[in-house]
Amino acid sequence: MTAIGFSRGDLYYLLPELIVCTGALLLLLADVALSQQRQARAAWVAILSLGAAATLLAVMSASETTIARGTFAVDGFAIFFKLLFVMSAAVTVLLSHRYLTIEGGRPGEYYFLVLCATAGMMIMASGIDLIVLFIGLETMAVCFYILAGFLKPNRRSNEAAVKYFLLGAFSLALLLYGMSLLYGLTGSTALRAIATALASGSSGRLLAVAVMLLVAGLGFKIAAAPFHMWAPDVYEGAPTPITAFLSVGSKAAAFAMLLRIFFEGLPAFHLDGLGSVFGQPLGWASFFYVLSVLSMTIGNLAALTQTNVKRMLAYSSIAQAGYMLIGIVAGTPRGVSAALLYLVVYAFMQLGAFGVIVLMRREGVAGDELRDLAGLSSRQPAIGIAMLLFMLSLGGIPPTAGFMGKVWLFASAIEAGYFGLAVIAVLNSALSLYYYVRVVVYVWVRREEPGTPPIVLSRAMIVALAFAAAGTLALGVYPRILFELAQASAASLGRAEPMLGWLR
Amino acid sequence: MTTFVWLLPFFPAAGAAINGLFGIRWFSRGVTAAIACVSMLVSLALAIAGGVNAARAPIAREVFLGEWIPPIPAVTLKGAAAFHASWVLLIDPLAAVMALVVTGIGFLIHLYSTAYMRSEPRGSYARFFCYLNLFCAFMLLLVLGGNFIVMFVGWEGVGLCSYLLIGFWYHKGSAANAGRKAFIVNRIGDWGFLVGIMAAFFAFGTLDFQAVAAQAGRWPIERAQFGGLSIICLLLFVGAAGKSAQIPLYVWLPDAMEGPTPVSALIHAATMVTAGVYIVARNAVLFSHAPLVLAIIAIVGALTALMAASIAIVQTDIKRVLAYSTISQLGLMFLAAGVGAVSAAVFHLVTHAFFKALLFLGSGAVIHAMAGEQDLRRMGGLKRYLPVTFVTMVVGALAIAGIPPLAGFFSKDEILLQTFGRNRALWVLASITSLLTAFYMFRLIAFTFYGTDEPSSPHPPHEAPGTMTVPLMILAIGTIVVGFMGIPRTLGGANAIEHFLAPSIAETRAVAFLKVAGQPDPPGTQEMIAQAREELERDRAAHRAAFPVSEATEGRAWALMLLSTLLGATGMAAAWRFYVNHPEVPRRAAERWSGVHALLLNKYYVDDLYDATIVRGTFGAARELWRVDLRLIDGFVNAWGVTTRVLAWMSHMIDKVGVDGAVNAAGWSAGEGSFLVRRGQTGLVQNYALVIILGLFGFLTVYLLAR
Amino acid sequence: MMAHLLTLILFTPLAGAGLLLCVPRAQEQAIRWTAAIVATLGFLLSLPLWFRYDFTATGWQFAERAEWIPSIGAWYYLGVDGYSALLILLTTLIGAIAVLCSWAGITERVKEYYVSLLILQTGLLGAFMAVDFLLFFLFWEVMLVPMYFLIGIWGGGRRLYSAIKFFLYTLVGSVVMLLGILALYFHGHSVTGAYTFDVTELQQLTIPFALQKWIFLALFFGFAIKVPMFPFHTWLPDAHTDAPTAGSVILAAIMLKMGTYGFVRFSLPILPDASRYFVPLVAALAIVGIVYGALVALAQTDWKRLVAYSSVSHMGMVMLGMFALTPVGLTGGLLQQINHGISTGALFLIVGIVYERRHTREIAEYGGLSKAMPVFAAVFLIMTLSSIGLPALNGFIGELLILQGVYIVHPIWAGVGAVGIVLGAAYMLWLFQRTMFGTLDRPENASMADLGAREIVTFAPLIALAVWIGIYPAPFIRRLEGTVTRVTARVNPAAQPAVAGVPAAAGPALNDTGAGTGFNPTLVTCDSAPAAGPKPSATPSAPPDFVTIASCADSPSKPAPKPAPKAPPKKPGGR
Amino acid sequence: MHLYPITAYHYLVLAAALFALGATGVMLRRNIIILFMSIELMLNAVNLNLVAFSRLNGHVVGQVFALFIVAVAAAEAVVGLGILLAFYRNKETLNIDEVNLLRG
Repeated sequence: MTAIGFSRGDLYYLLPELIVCTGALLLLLADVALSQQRQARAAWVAILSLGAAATLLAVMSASETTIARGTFAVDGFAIFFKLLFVMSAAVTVLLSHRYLTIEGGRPGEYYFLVLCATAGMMIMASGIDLIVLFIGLETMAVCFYILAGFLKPNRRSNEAAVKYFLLGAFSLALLLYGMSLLYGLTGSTALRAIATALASGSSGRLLAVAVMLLVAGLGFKIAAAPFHMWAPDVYEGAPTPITAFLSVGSKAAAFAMLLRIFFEGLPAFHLDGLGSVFGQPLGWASFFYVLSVLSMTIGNLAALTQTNVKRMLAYSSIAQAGYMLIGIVAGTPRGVSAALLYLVVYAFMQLGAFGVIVLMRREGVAGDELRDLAGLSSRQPAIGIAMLLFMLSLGGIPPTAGFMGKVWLFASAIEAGYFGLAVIAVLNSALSLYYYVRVVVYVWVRREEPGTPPIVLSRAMIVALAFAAAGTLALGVYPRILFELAQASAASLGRAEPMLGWLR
Repeated sequence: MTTFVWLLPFFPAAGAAINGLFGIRWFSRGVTAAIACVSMLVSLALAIAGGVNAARAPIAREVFLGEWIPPIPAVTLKGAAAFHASWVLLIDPLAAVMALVVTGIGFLIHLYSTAYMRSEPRGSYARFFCYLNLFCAFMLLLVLGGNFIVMFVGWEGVGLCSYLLIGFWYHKGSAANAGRKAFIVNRIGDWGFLVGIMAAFFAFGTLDFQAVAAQAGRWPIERAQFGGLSIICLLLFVGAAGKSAQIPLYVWLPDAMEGPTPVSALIHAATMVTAGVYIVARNAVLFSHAPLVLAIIAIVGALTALMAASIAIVQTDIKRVLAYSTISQLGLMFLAAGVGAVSAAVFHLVTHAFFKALLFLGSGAVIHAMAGEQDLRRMGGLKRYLPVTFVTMVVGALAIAGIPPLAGFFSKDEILLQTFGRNRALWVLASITSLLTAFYMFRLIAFTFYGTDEPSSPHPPHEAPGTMTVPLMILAIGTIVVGFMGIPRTLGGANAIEHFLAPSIAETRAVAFLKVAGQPDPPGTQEMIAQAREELERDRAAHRAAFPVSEATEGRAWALMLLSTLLGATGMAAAWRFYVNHPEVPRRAAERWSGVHALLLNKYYVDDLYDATIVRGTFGAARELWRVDLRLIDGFVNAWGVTTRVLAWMSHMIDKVGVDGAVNAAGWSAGEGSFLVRRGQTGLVQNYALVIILGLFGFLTVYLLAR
Repeated sequence: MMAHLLTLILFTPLAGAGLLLCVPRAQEQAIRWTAAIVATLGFLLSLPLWFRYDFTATGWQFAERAEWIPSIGAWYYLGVDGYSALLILLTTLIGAIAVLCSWAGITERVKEYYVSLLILQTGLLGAFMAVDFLLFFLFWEVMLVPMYFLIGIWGGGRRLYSAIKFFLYTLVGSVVMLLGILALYFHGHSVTGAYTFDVTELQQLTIPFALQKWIFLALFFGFAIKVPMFPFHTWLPDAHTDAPTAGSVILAAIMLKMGTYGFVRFSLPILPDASRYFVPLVAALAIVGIVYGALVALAQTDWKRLVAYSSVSHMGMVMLGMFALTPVGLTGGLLQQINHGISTGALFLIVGIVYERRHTREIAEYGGLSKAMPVFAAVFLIMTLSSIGLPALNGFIGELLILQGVYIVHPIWAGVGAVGIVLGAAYMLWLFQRTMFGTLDRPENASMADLGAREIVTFAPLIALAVWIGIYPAPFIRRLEGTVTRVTARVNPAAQPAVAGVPAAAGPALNDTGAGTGFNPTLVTCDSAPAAGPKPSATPSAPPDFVTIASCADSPSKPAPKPAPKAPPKKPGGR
Repeated sequence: MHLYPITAYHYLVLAAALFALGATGVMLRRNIIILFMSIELMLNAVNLNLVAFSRLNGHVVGQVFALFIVAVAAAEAVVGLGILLAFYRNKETLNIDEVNLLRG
């Protein structure tokens, strides 16, 4: 226990991360070693290493332990998220394949960055120490800065990178300032120690300030209003597969971190303890309440009149973050499990939707304007159906996964007594259908403009979209497994103990 | 026989079905006519059998045909009850009389129509007989229905057939309009009728006529207050007034003359329009317990009678004269019912059916002869061309004028006699009516058959074929003899009809016993019938005690009879003088009293003004609600008294602007919100950072300042 | 097969949709036939719901139950009672008719069209079958999308506007309803300790009045928009008008019933106190809707829009009957839903027929059609009469029962509601006159073909049903009895007199003395009120042919005790 | 005149001031490089905070945290400058207001 260094157990439980990192390094090598023609194989490396990591994660899915001297938890919660990240990364890789050929990026570099970002996310999901969380966050963020600007000659991509980088760094500073205050108040960076310290002592204003800074920093990463402003611009400018990954992976990772910090580190201040406002006790849930309402409303409102699908989806993802925050606000086991569940659902539908946008990218067609989608259903009926499913799911119409996710989020709000929040959420949800349905109208009702180049499917693309569509539909029709998984994972939050037995 | 009473409406219905489904396409005129007439003839035979049967035993027989609406539990004033309705026919003296009238006159008119409608295209011909047969079926259902609901089927069914037949020449806009007007005005009445039925169920827990009568008989007579029974009766009377064209719902009947003349004869003179009288008679017990409503009925009847008769004086369309005459005579029937002389009302109903059908069919023959001309002023001197028609129509006119010993005399006299005993003012009104009746009737005869002017017809008029004249003759004979069944005691008669109808009209208590069809009467049936007879006699005595009027002194009866005959003769003489001897007199009179003349000619302007009033009436109940509605939607109070069309149109606009507007406004505000949010997204990094900081400061400010 | 009958019925259309996806796009005729066969099969499969219906059962029939999301207490739980069985039968029938009536009218994107139609069918059926509230809600929302497509792709006029209006309007209602469902769910847990969406169990709950009110309002919002009740009706005219014929037919005949179904299945039995509390509100809205819809219909110049507004009026009548909360009114309300499905569905088919031939819905464009199309005119006349409630046709039975049921509670409401019948006659007959009567002065009208065989086939079952229900509604009413009894027992027990011999669902063996075979003279005194007339037998199949002779008795010498002077009819202590 | 000892409190105030200065810089400066340096200033404020707290708490965790932040900030700077370079190549300006292609 007191020994410095690694134990066998540390290594074993870090294996998924290590495999992903190894894959990343291999890709760097491949970038140098492979000839230009065979660069496509890089994707296989990425897929294989992600697959291996996923297998390992599945194997250790029953674990509930902490390693690395209590800074790194391997519990249901972490594995749930890691599987989500790995899956998103794999889909991203599949989506990127042809996109890169069209845009002319270097696959090795690209996949390296994707895998590194994945590794960062995985660390974020496991970290139960502020430092570890910070490292994971930065690993991910730095990779995304580069990925956002990966299309170097493209001005939009460039600009997206600059914005993301500057604002990301800025928000990081806020987050770190909050962390430093938290550390100062409790004398520890370990979340549970923080919880213990705060449980005994009083809190005061400084803690409130720290919480606010944390909320702001994390709110930035999950793109919650009013800290969302970067998202539309960056999502629009970044390469589309990266946008998909950013909106799914990065958001989920930030949610994992948020859940870790607030539910493991500050559980006592959920509803009160941070003072009072207008005579009402103030806890961090209040901040997320505001964030949730603002995100839903602003995201949906702004998305209403967009004509660029990528940008529309960006705003939609802001709104979606608002929905997920409902689970955080509720703070009940049901709320947390609902948020987890919704993250998975969201991953499927959002990746799928962006996948279709990626598909529309052809020589000479940017593919991200609404009118580019016109007539899609008559050209590629299957893709049309898939897009229909994704849009319906995003809007929360059964029998898609989005419906189940939303029902559960609203349920958690009602259970916790947040009727007002629930009403705002359902009204927003109805409002959002307006623009989702507009996409459907373009796909299904509008005729294509003559003379547009044909839509060509690649095998990787088919796999990715089929996976996303199948997930969206299956989880909507028979979500039982996901429900149970999410409930178990939510329950495991904060339960992991230092391991015993041979792996020590 | 009673078991097969359902065959009565069945045959005409089957005839209608056959003609409707196959006749329009495939049958020749002969086949169509044969099917229609034979079905009516069979029904007539059955009705005669039924009548004989009813005469033999003065009891009501209910025939259960099948289940309809199964019982559904309900809480009524009677406590726990069940709402249910079966297909039940009721055959009793009243129903038998009505069925005889319907089938008898119906058959004759069918026969008449075979010739009258011959100029129609083949498909149209079959359609006509289909409708006509269907009408008879529904009419029979109406008069035979054993409960309110079955009766209502017939009630609405005849309305439908009336709609279809008035609008038979649907390509004529006026005909289609008249049909619709008739249906909708009737519907207004039906509104009252339907609510009345519901009220009756609520009060009695049953809708069976017998049971309702039994229950109503046990309620106190509402002499002083306008209680539950009165409300029910008033509502039922609203329906009756609609169907029987009484004030204020009479306006549809003159317009209904747009239909073919046999239709006017059958539906708008002899049968359907008398349904209102029938329903009062059918529920005589109920109505007798609501004397206030009876008073209303009497007043309405008398006023209607007088008003319609006065309008008829100046009408120039032969059928419209007869239509107003019908309204007037129906008014007399209601007057009779209102003063408690229900059997007199039914008696007059029967006699009127004969002579009015005769008059209408005669006018049809005239129109036929004049090649469609209906204006009295363009007729004249037809006596020599149409001898049969002339004679039969004069018989009818004498009957309606109340000249003894024709049918109208007996029935009208009975009404006047009974009214005299109840209320002198009403009697005066009725007497004036009968004077006017004789006047306008012989004015009609004079215009049509006398005069020196050659008829302005392209071809010389000719007598109608035998299929048309034979019914005329039969009806004329009927008009002469049918009154004999109601010869009053004063004249040494037995007033047979009153006795015959008594079981249907007197207060009764129901004793039901069941009998499986085809099996012999159970032991005790004869005794029960005998007992029933005995009780009837007792009831009758009680009835006489309740209405001592009917026991007027002989002298008074004689005097009244004489007076009424005199009035009829006076009217005839006046008409003769004005229109045959001194044709210029009416014109001078019209100039002298131009105001009155114009008033009458324009039917008291009621039709013109009433069009709006009817519309207002239609929506009267809705208007208040609708005003509230306007307030609710956009706080806008609309002006009072705008016509319906404008109201409806505005309602439509409010739908578009108000209710929809709220929805669209929500959409608009969302769009504007979107615009605002997008304006905020400036694309400038520093603005974004600023928003982040502001958000943070927002939290801080609220936290620090607002605790 | 019987054990999984409902599943079979439910997924037949969906499987058909899957099958259609495999048919090549160009084979339009094959697609039509496949759809027609699937739809007909669906109807045939649902027939056992009629023939095997168990009148004595008190619970769900043909029930199926399987795990769905056990961790939250959501089950794949299907079951029907008489009411939903009738609606399912109507759905499958209308579904088949919808396929048939699109045969010639739909020439573009045929495959997608029939796939949408069949998926819609599954959604509708599922909602009527689901016993699990969450499952119900799932199907409830599933319907929106194919309907949206039907209007948006194959509609006319401002079809996209109408489609999105329909979609968002109903969606807003249903999401609010979802909140109500969830509140109910959690309350159920707090009472029983178990999470369940099972309607049967939710119906057992006692819920505090304050909470009931809120949940009722939430559910009301969802259901009332679907019905649609005034003032939530504005989506309906647009959607109806711009939808293709089949879309309008399904919308009117079935989808509107979804709202009323929701009230009967959920609001009334689960929230009895709140339901009673809100009766005046609902009744007021319903009555306003009756009159308002009729008035607006009177002002229409568009044939289809007129029929659409008539739906508003008729559905107001249905709501009024249901919220009388008396067995009679409720029976009428439920039956009238079927009737409205038949008559309004047929009226939309009728508009579709002329629209297909002339491509206009302006009433002024027509006139004198009965000369050119006599069979069509006859069909139109019958359905018009059915719609305006002419006795011996279906509409009358429903309206009579509704108004009678309402009258018992509140005579004035019944009186005002009955105005709708008058107005109904006004606008429908005027429509009939404007289109069918008059002179046939337009050559393009004169050349319009009369109904073809396929079209007659689409109308035939509807006409047959209209007449059947009109003259012998007993089989329908008996099937509704169980539902009515259960609902009234829960929501308004006072309105359900304890008449001996009216078991929950065992047929109306009301006072069946003397109804047996053989000679059985029975004296019925006047005091045994309910049946002075003939008494139907307990078995509907064999009405005995007997004769009742009624006559006078009870000599006047012994006057019966007079009841106290009667006050004007007042509502009994039912509410 | 009394000399007050420098306490952890002073460090915190100083750090807060630095942080505020940095944030102000981010919002006011036009040159992206300067803007980025303002962010570094904020990070350093955090570091100051951490070190002060570390000292106050009597263990080194804070300092370790600070070291990590320094290291990561360096990495971030590398990436960031690379991005800026690419941007400069495209746009030939480092004025932050020129970063306005994406908006609305």
